Amino acid sequence: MTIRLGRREFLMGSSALAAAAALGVSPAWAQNALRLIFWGGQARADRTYAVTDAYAAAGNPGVEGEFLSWNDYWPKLATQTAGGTAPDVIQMDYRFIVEYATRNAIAPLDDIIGDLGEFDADQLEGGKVDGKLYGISLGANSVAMLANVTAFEAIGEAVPDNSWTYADIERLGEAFKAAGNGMAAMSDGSGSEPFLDNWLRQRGKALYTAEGKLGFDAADATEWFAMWNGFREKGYIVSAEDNALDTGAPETSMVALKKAALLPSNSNQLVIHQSVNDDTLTITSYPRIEAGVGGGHYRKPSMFFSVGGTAAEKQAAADFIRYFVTDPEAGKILGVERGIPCNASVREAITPTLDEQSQIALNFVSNLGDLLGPLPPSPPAAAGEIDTSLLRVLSQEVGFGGRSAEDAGQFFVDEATAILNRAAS
Amino acid sequence: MAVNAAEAAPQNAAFSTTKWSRAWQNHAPGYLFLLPWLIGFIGLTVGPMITSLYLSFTDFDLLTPAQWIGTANYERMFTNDRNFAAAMRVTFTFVLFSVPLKLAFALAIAMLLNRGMKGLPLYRALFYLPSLLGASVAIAILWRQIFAGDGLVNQFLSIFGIVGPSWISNPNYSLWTLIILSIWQFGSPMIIFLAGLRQIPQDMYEAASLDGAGKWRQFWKITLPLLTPVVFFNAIIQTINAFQSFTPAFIISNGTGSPINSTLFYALYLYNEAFSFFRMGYASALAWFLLFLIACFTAFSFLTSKYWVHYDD
Amino acid sequence: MATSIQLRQIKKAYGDVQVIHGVDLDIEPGDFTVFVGPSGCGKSTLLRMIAGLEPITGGDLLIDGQRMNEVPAARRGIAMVFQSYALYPHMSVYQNLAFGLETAKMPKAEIAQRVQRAAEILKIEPLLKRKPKQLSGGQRQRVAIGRAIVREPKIFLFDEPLSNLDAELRVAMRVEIAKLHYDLGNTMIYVTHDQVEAMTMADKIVVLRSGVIEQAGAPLELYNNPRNLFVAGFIGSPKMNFMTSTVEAGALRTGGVALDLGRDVTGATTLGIRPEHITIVEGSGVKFADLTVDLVENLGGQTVVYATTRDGQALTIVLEGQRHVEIGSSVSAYVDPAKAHIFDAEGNAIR
Amino acid sequence: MTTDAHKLTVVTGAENDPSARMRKRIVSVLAHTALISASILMLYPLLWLLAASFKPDNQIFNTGIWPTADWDIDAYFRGWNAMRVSFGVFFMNSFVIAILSIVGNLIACSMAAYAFARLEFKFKNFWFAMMMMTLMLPGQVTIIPQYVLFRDLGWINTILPLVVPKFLAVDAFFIFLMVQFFRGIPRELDEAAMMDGAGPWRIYWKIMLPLSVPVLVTAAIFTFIWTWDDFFGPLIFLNRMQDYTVTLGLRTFVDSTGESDFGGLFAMSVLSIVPIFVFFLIFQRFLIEGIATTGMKR
Repeated sequence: MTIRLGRREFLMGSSALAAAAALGVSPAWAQNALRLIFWGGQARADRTYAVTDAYAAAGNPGVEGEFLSWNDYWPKLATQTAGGTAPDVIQMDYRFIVEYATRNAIAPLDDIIGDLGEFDADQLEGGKVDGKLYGISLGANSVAMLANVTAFEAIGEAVPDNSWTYADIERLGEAFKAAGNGMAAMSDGSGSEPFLDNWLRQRGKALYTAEGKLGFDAADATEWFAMWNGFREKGYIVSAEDNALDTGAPETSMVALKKAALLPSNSNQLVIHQSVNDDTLTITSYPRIEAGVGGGHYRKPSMFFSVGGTAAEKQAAADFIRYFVTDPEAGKILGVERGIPCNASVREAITPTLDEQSQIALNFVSNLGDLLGPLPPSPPAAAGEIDTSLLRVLSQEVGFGGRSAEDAGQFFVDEATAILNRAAS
Repeated sequence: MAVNAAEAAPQNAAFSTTKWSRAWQNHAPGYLFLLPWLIGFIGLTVGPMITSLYLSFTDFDLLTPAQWIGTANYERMFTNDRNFAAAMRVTFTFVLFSVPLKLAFALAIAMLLNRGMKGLPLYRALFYLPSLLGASVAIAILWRQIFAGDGLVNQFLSIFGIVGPSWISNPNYSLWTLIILSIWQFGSPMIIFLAGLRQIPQDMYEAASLDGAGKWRQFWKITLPLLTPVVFFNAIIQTINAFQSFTPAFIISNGTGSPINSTLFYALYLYNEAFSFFRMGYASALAWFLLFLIACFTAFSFLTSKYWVHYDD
Repeated sequence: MATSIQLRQIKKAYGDVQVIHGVDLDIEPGDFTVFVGPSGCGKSTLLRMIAGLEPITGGDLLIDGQRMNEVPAARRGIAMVFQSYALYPHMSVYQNLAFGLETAKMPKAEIAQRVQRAAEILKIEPLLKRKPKQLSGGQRQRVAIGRAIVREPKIFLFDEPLSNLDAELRVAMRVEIAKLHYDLGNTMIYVTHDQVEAMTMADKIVVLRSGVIEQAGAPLELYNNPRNLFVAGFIGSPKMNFMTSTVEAGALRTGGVALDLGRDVTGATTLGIRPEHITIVEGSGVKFADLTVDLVENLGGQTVVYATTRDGQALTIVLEGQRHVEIGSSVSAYVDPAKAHIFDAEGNAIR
Repeated sequence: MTTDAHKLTVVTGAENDPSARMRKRIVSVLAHTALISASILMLYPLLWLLAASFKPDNQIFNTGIWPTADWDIDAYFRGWNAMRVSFGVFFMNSFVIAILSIVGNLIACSMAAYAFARLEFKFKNFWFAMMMMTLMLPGQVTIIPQYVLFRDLGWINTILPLVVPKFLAVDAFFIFLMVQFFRGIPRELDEAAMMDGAGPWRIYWKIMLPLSVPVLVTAAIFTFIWTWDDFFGPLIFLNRMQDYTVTLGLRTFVDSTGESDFGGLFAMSVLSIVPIFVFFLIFQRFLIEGIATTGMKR
């Protein structure tokens, strides 16, 4: 096992109790079982464990799974990686794959993954960093607008279809205002990174360039914030105060709290949101900037399985991943919980077995039509920081009136550039 | 009468007066009792502490070996980090208000509970309940139920025709909901105060009441002075805890410190730097600066303690 | 067999502050020695140094001729009774008494026997099962003494053991401790700020002030021949009267009256006379002052007269028996020259 | 002046004076009123949590405190078996860790505290300052080096990293707490024991500890609650579900990116509070009946 935090850095700490090591108990994973770690809830765990059981039952090595919530997952994975004890199979997020791959914390899979069958090319591409394959997509999804069907019916408006535009936000905004039931048309999307990305892509720009630079300028950002200011002032979207109640958990969303009828989200989130809402929900596309303008959406790998950079049995780990994404029986167990399966035969095998919400999600992702644009390059390593500590904070500052749209637009570009430069150096 | 040293020596062999053995006699028991702590300190604590000090001078992303970058982390902290400034502001406000209020509350309740009235164990348990709950997810949800726009507080205010804001999601008030949370969980200092009050001999009060001292005067002249070691302890501990406060903000804002960094506690910022943005080197620098701040405060408290803390010995 | 104690140039300093300044003292085997002095004089510190509770900064402490400076308290063969009694609050009286014996790993039967005997001596047998907080002050005092007795130490130390008792109990306990000393015959050292206790109990009184022995000796020796003003004033009750004096032509003048003591009075500045040595009947000594009576207390056995000399010095007189003295009346005071004390400007007695 | 005399005076004074008795009653009523209204505030969260654990998931956030529909204890069964590993195992694990931690903390911390409070030795102040310093460094930055250390010792995936440090008095809080209380015990008791021939060990064991019951119980209660509530240590050092503690189990109910079982979470939260609450109820009486130092004159 490599020690990433080397002894030199570690100085004296370990030597003092080195003698006690002899008494220590050897780690539990000394046996041959593969260690798998993933984030998620109970539903995901149930499905995942059912697959590992089936895998072991078929005469393969056992897989010992551990799952954590998103917030707990990353500190633990980082600690284990730093300690050189990372698990064999690691669930990886789009946001962090570059980070882990460039530091060899996960292993390239090109030579060991074997035949994945009819696997969506764009999904394979999404798992590549610097041309090498580091993650196998566990499902495709797309940004999607969550809509409360019951609320729309109540005010006599139709749920927008995939052709709707930003102009419709105003129309629907007025309609919901007129209804006066305390529900706005939409939640505040100004702090949503995918929403901004979608808007920029329709304008022929992007959040980030392939070189890892910012793909837009201060004027774009200013216009973005100003547009949302307009919506907010007219009451088409929820107030800044209400929007800040949303901490990202499905239960705290504006749709769950019945404060908005539309919520920018992801296709695979429909099932979750429905489970905490007694109204009927569906999904539709993000609005178009003009009728007929598309290209904002893309099919994004929802999450990956990667192999730990220090894993002893890399081949065995890759074998398990291949089974996980290509075996039809595994596919039936997993459903679309992690997104739409990327292997065509698995997709076919599971379609009849899906429930209504899953069907909606699958159909949405499969039928994006002209909304579908090219897959963007992997985001630079600092993308996560720009999202959480800059875009979200700025959108709130503008929302609460602490900053003008112009100010925020310029500040966003300046700070984001600085963060990108710092991360690159 | 001359002392015959030679005569005395044999019987005193066990207490031979060589310098070394005298030192052994005087210092050995202290060190023997301290031994477990010393082993733990040197074996488990010093190493990681020095490591983190070293890391504070490096660029360490957890995944690749640390790179020595000198004082760059510290320079950035003071010259080029608006989040650091925000975190300092939030944390100092929190410490300044939550600690005194929490202590006053804890002491007041402890005094009430120390009156020897009926149903005491029940009250004590009830008052401790919030602290038992800790900063769990359940608390985060509960706090939203209370302080959201249509929450309990505003329902109460609406009786008087007041339309309150959404306290927890308004950057002007969100920190205060966390201060209230901290005060509400006053169980630990309360218990310590209670234990301290138990150490005050009852006859002191009897003597004082014979001398005609009223309750208020008894409190200022007897209870408080005799309780100062405990007050001192609670003040130090609560301040250190408040400086390091992490979990409530982490849970309630889901780790973001929102809205607009208004609940970006120092420790939360540090945690995000370390584990969300993989800047363990910078996080270590933040940690050591925090240690420096707390150490200054604690040293100051200890230095002034001799003027207001009364020990029995 | 009783034990001797010698202090040789014993010093104590806390940092730069010296509180005991080189004390020399011999305590004979079986003596009851009382350290007396005003609070802060170092008497308790000295006792605690003998006990082994305070490290000795300098000098030698000898017990039975052996140097004990470095010997731990427990190995010096000493028992101590504390001012606060320091009874272990969580133990019963029996356990309090047995604690030291258990520490010495004595067999249980012997412990029981010794505790029983001590309890008999101190009449606390019915209390053995009680906790200290269930005892009265006097009972606690007995238990504290009992705890010292059971260990059968060579030396007993008492640190103001009676100061927490009321007056009546104090007298009773005083007698008991004296009797105890008589019965056991051990060397005992007793610290008090009460000179009556010192006078009544001591074989030898050691008067301390500011970490220095002012005088040591038998009670009557100190009473009769105080070495200086301090001792003279401290020993005896009511306090010795001091009058400023001058020497003119070899004779002492005080309060406007010249008197002849029949000895050399060169250098005397103060005349000291104990209240009980003054008479107001002519012919019972030499006259030394004319007084105006301010107040009279009739105690039955004695009559205490408070008076002022012509030059305004206050004087206390204790007269035997029941005497009638008119307030405001003028009287003359007489003293036996042998019982008059004179002191020089430094406060030292002139003999 | 004896204590008994004082008591006598005070009591007769109050009984002879009807207005004083009246006043006493009013004060008592006021105190109870204050306590009861404060308790309601304190009680609200538990009631809410309790009620929430009996509600169906989609009602938890939208309705008042009491379930509108039928009471539903399904969440308890669902939660108990949710993790493939029964919650009973988590409870067992938490108990083992908590009990061992209590034993370790009480022994090791009281020893260190006794040394700091009563014994003289060289560099005492230095070590005390070091001890205080360990309180001040945020744990997040030492967790990685600690992880490496425990990995080298082969302790990862065992409870040793969670328990052994307690036996080495790593929780400076408790040392500091005990130091403050030991200093409140009259020094003459030590000295009396010293004169009785007791060495430091016997004084510690026979005098200090029995007299410190209130603070020891306080430390035990805190240790129990804090180890029970701790999640960062178990999160980092334990990898297998069957080794998880209750807190870790609870945290896996809620994932911000996915479906959370709030019913199960609340049901298990309620259950998880029961042991600490019971522990507190049992041991809190020692806080009050602790011998303190009554019977001592000061």
